[in-house]
Amino acid sequence: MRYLPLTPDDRAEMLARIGVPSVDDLFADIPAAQREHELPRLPLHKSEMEVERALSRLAAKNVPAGSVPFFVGAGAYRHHVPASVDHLIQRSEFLTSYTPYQPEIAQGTLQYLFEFQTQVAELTGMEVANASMYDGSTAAAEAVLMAHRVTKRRKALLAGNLHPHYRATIETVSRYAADDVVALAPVPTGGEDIIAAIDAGCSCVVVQSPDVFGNIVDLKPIAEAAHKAGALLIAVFTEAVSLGLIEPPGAQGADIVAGEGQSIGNALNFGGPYVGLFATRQKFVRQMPGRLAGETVDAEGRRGFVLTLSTREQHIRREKATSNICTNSGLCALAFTIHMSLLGKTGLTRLARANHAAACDLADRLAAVPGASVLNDTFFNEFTLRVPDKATDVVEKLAARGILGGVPYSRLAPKAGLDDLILVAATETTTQDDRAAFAAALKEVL
Amino acid sequence: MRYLPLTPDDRAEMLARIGVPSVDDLFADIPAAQREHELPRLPLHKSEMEVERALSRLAAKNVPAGSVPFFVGAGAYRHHVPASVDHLIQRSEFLTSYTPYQPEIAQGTLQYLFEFQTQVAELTGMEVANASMYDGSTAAAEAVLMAHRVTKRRKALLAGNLHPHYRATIETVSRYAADDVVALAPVPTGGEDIIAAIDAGCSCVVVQSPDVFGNIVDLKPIAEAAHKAGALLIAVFTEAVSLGLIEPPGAQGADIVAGEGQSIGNALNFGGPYVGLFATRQKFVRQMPGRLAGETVDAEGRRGFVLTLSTREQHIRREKATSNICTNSGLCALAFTIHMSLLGKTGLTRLARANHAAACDLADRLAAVPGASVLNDTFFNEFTLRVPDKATDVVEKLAARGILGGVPYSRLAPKAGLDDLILVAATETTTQDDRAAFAAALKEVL
Amino acid sequence: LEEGLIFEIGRTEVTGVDIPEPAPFKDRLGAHKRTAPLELPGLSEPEAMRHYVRLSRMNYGIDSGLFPLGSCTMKHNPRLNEKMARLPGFADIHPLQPLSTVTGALELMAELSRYLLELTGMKAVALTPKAGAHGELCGMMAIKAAHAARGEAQRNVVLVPESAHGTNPATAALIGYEVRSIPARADGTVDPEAVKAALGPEVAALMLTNPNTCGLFERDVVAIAEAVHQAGAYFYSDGANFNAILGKVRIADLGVDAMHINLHKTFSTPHGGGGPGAGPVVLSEALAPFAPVPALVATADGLVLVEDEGSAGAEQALGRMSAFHGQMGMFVRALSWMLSHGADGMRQASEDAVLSANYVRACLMDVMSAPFAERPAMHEALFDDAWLAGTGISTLDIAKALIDEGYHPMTVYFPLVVHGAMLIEPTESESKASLDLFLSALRDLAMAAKAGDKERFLGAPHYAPRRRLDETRAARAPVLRWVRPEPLPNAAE
Amino acid sequence: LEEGLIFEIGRTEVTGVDIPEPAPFKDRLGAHKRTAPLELPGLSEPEAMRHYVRLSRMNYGIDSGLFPLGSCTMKHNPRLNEKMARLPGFADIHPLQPLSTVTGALELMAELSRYLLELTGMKAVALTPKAGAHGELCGMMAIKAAHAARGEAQRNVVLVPESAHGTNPATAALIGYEVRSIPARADGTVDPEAVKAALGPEVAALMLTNPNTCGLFERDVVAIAEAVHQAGAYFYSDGANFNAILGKVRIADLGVDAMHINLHKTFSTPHGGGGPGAGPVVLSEALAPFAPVPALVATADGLVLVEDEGSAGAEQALGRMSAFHGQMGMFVRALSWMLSHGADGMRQASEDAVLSANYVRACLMDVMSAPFAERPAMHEALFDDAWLAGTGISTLDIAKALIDEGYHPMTVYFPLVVHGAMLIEPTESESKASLDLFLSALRDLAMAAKAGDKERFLGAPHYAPRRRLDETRAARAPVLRWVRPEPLPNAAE
Repeated sequence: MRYLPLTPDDRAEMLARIGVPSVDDLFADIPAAQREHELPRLPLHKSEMEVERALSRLAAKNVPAGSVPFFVGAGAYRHHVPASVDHLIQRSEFLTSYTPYQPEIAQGTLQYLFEFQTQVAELTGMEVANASMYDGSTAAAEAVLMAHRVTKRRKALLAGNLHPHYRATIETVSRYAADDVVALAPVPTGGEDIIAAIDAGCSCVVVQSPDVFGNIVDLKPIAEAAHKAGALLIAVFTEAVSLGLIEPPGAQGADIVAGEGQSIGNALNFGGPYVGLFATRQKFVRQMPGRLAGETVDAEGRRGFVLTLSTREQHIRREKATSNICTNSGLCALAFTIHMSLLGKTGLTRLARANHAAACDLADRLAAVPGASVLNDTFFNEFTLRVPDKATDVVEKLAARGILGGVPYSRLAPKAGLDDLILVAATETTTQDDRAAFAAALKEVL
Repeated sequence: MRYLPLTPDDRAEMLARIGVPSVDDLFADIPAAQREHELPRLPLHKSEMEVERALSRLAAKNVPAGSVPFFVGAGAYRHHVPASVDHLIQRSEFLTSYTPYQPEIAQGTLQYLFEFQTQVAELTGMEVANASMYDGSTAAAEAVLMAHRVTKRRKALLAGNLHPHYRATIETVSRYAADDVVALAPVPTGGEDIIAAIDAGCSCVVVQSPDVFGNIVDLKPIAEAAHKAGALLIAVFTEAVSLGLIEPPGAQGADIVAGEGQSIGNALNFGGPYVGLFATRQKFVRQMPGRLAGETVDAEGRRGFVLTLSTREQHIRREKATSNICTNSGLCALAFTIHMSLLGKTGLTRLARANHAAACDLADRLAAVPGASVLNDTFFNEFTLRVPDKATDVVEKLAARGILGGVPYSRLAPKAGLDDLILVAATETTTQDDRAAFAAALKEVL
Repeated sequence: LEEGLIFEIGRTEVTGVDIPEPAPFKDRLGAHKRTAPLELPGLSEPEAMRHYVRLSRMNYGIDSGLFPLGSCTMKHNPRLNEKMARLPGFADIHPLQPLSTVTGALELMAELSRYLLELTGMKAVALTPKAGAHGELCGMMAIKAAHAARGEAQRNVVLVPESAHGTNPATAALIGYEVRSIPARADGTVDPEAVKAALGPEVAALMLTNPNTCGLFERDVVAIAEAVHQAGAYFYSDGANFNAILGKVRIADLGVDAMHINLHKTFSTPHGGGGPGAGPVVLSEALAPFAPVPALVATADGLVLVEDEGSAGAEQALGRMSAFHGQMGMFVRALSWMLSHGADGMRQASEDAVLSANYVRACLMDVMSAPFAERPAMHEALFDDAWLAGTGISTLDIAKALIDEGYHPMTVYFPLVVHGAMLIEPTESESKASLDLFLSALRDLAMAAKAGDKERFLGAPHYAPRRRLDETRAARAPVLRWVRPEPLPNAAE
Repeated sequence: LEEGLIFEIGRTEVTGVDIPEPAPFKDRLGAHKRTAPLELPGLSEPEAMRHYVRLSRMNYGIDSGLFPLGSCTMKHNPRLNEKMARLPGFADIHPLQPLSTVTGALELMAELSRYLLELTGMKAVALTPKAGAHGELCGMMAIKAAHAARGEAQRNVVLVPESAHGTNPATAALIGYEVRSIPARADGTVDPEAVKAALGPEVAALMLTNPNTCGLFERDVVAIAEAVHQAGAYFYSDGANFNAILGKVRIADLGVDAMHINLHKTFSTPHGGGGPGAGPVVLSEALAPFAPVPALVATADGLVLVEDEGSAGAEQALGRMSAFHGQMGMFVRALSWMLSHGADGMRQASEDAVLSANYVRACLMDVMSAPFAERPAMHEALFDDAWLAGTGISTLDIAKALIDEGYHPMTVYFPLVVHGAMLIEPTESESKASLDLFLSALRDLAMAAKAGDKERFLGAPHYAPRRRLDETRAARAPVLRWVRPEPLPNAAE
């Protein structure tokens, strides 16, 4: 077997050194009645060529985004990732390293995490950020738990236009932790009145902007109202690129920002792995979940980086930890930080502009299709289309015409009674031809 | 422009330091009448995404070997290359390094070249090998020039079953160097009598085995006859994998071996880059063309490697060099040596066996098609099929049925009058289904 | 050459990405245009390439050398798996595109599930958890949901052995359980009697790592599981050490109700400097109905992805762990590893891992001290610091000195139950020659330590990109981000 | 840790490739089965990965740092190009599959040709030469063929300036030309009068590198070309230094008849430790008919690949340079680079390359000695060793000391026309900050050398994977391959 270096001779020598006659003796502590003496009922080992064939066959059954006009978003976005990003994250020293517990031989990882933290803080307009979370939704759930710790309250208020899967993720963990969640009803056209629902029991208000329907939300008044009630504002975003053009939550009074970083540097991957971004104020740093890279010096006084504040973490504090998190999204964070380093302010702004331009053009084209209407006053690269039929049917019909035309809101929230809405995204990867094809197909379908 | 780090400010500062007002002043030595003041009439710079789109569109117009039943060989062979090979050759320190002129910081390149040389020598059964040539055909041409230098004669005798493109490559350089070439006529069924043509004017006899028709040639008597006449035997091969199963030229008396190494570790690449293998006897080493890595020690006595015997080379000896070669195929040699290290004797033997088995099965299937016949008594993974129609038509008809069924010999040698022969190759990458599909399609076509 | 931070070498006006400027258009940003500063430096592509290549060269990975980090299962990461995960049919599909356009992805998830269930003998698998700790959370939620469904919501205690991974108590606490610790017996394993004594109507579950963190198989696991079940509790098994028993025992046969599987350990998806991982959870018949959404259900019409809690096929679902379907990228890599190894290769892998760990222990027993060595080790060899007594050299010093020998250190000070623990996990990926070189380096260090060569240890590492780093200083006044230095008042130039 | 040779760490019974055993079959090998030994060691995949990763870490590439190797144009190698070259539609097509199945490949070659012709103003391009020297050979053969076709086969002399690359005389000699050297004038360029004096009815061609190897543009090139043509000879231009003038002048306007283009220099296909390269040759109207086969010809039916000498479209072809169509992998990378840069980016690239070289020279003039500095440099800055006089330190020592500063040395002792030459080519890929760091390191060395700090130089490099290597020993008794050491007579164990 190509991955196993030991030969039969090696094994015999090693057994002799250990002093047991057979490898089975090493498994003697497994009760005999339960020990398996047969191989698992699975196929035997395969050559690389055979594995490649088998998996390629499965891959070929899927329709890759790049092969069709593609407008699916709702929390994950297709962007062009420079080839150098994927090349660099595959460097052996990045790919095959572990969590940097031995900082002297992990300065590469630690320095890029420090750079990543700074970028995320800068992008979100916050003071500090951690070294990444699993994804945006779990980051949001952790943000709620953190708000409970900070405020010593246990009720979260969720905006109705929060992505329904984020809402479900928060609700699930809250339910088992016996915390309260109040979730408002969605308002596709935006402008929901969340301030009215804030009360003195709230630990936090969770608001997404751009929201799941694409509307850009003014967070400032919400932050003020929350603060007045002694609650924190948790700002959520699912499209990191949007922050290149729109006012960041940090500048609007957010206390915690939890977002999805997949857009920068990471592929769609059918939903994972992604990278959760998490930022907050300096004063809350010891309540923050997740790993942190911090600056220090070595014995010779040279600048270096270490994992720090690990006394918050489970491997030290066990049941008193701020979170049970151990693994993060290191490699996805690396992809994010490389792509972001390539972009810089100039590139990110241009990228965001290209996205917004594509979405504006698409919105105009689709709004011109008889029967269809665009609900949004404001949006970044995604908006909501109202269709006269069931959204799921329209999307299926478009798919049959080779257009992946967006996400029916009802797929995310089947019980919301909003069956005629499609969330439609356009990024820099959509061409004018793609957009024209979408409009033409929509016309046929409606 | 993403690849150009200088900013307008940088440029201004640098010009100031140099002391000229504009960059055009630096080009003052180009005669004004000839200097271009306009941009070339070519499109302006493009984003990575646009370039990727443009080139992908071209790539999509080709039919990749892996997408169809594929039996094309005749000097280049499709084998499975382990993913680790391509990963490793893309390591920055390999990919972006130069010829190892500074050995202290190029031990990686030098050590793998030393390993490569040893592997090639071992594979071919020769004493020494160089650090690679451009490809098999240019290696063969260099072998002829070297034989002239060694024997001080200037006539090469080429077997009729030498690959016609190799023959043309040798003839071309010989013609301009005013050397003689005698090339015999092809004998598709093998068994040509080259010994009769050897005379005392010959510097070398060039014989390919397996030959272009796939026949395995007994080199021993040819070597003896050549040596008796004071000539060298140059053994050529185009399929390195064959040497895992068949007697190597070194064991049969060859003086120089020149072969194509593409089969191991390298993709088809529409003909290049490939890697020429070149091996000879120890006593001829100072007449050998190309780079050589040699073992030595450093100032602390540690083993190390350097480029050596460079006094043969053009950058030292100029017009008295043994060859004008400067660039080699370093990265392709690296791919070869990594793949060969993974294979080892055990893997290479198994790989060769899998190839031979596939070809035997295919030959039996095709020979059973009415009208078709296999000419070979012996072969490795390629053989010659005689068809009742023009081979070019048959191959085109097969292609129209989605089968890439081999190479018409007449495409290689249009004037040979052998229009009904197809060279057919099968490797470990052809499946039983592929082979059955070929036989079925051939039956339809004939 | 020291490598600066991107904030020091990059400039906001530079970019390494060309993006065509769109035609003029009317924006729809309303009053929300960014006015906040955006101090993100850019690097041209050549600068970026060099920066990250240089950073990488300050790192150590499996490809650099032996990585004997106990409990972390740092095994070879085949590049085939990386290639497969990057096929556009896997990497370039969206979690929310129509299911009719992702049937291959669903099949892959089903195939991965089939392998995991066959290898564990369990009834169901939840693929969505994004890491081991997330899997634990999922499993423990399923247990809580099951108790609630049985009307036993009062069960609020979880038993956790002293030697457990920190994630176990942290997870239990996160969802409101009280954690009660179970001491180990002298031989390093859990005493079934101690478990029995701790069980009661308030106990919801036992969380047990098996093989445990001392590298031993819990030989009384069957009796323990029976006791747990008899008390009406569930048996959660921490699967971090699954690599030792892959193909050697089906955990269902041991009475396990839930176990997470770290695809990035046992099934070799790369650790990537701290993730991403994937932590699918296998569930027993009792817990299967409580698996979270989205869940893959085989129906007469083929595979269906049930995305919504409460809908058919997910009536009792515990809820949703995250936004989408889990770590698809890791699923592809793990399945690629499984197909490559096959039934024979997987079993051989665990045998080789265990053989190598025992070999390590056997070769070091005479110079170091190994607790619990009367029993065979599983996939890791545990040492304590008794052998260092009186030398003035600590476990940490040994670890740092190993860096100077060209190796990544073993896990140190874990498990907590052993003083100055050193936990060595060689995995199945090392050749005997590689193990022997490592062993000789470690033996050499052990001799030197005993001989009192303190400078070699206390000052180590000497030959790493950095000398020992001041962690206390980092924690005292945390500097967690770069801040532009104030310009010097007199900086006229 | 020292890294052994594969012959020391591998074993013939080990393999890192799984290959299914075929069903039993009757072989067709006749009497030719291999009986010779085959001592090829195998490595399991984890061993191989580690071996080559470790070897790579003993190397220096552009991605590691500045690579100022004069005459070699070590510029950034974009990874996009690597990705494009690996598209199955380019990497997985066979040179001999039916032309109807490779129309995209032919289009790509046509597009590359179009770019090369537009940038040079020439009439035709032969894509097949596999490297610069191979391109020279092709161009000189075309010249020989043209003379022969004109009935002037007696022309058997080629003029080559002293400062030429070694490949020039070697190439000319290879096809039977006598090489006659032209001395340079005091300012480092070729004197048209010297050329005129050397011309005659026996002269076939002048081979001139322009910009020349002293880093200067041959400002009298037009006069030289006219003289060459007037004498009935052809003007071959060595294109190794094309990077300096890309988009700044069309070489056809200078009177060039043939020039090879190193795609791996100007167009950034990676050097890969010595290759592969690619050396297409552009030809003037006079030489165009003599281009070798295979040749791409545009016809009314589209692109046709003429594969055979003497057939329509290749009646006067000079022959065939190699088995197939050239370095397709390099064509893709080069075109990708060209499309990325565009007309504006290519011109900017050459301007930046020249600007950077002049900046380097300007910043070092005061501490080192630069010959010919009265003229602007092109893309490289030349220094000699006059400034080292009396220090006991040589050009080589400076180079080796630069290694200790973390840099790859410049080209040394070339061109031969300058004593102790140091040739620095920064290319357009370096930021100003990177250049400044390099310049400060070099200035620092220059000061130290003048201050007489000999140990720093004579023993250098101190911090490389190896100290200075004994090249004499290597050449005296060459060890070119590994040989299994004889077992020691008393090696009972």
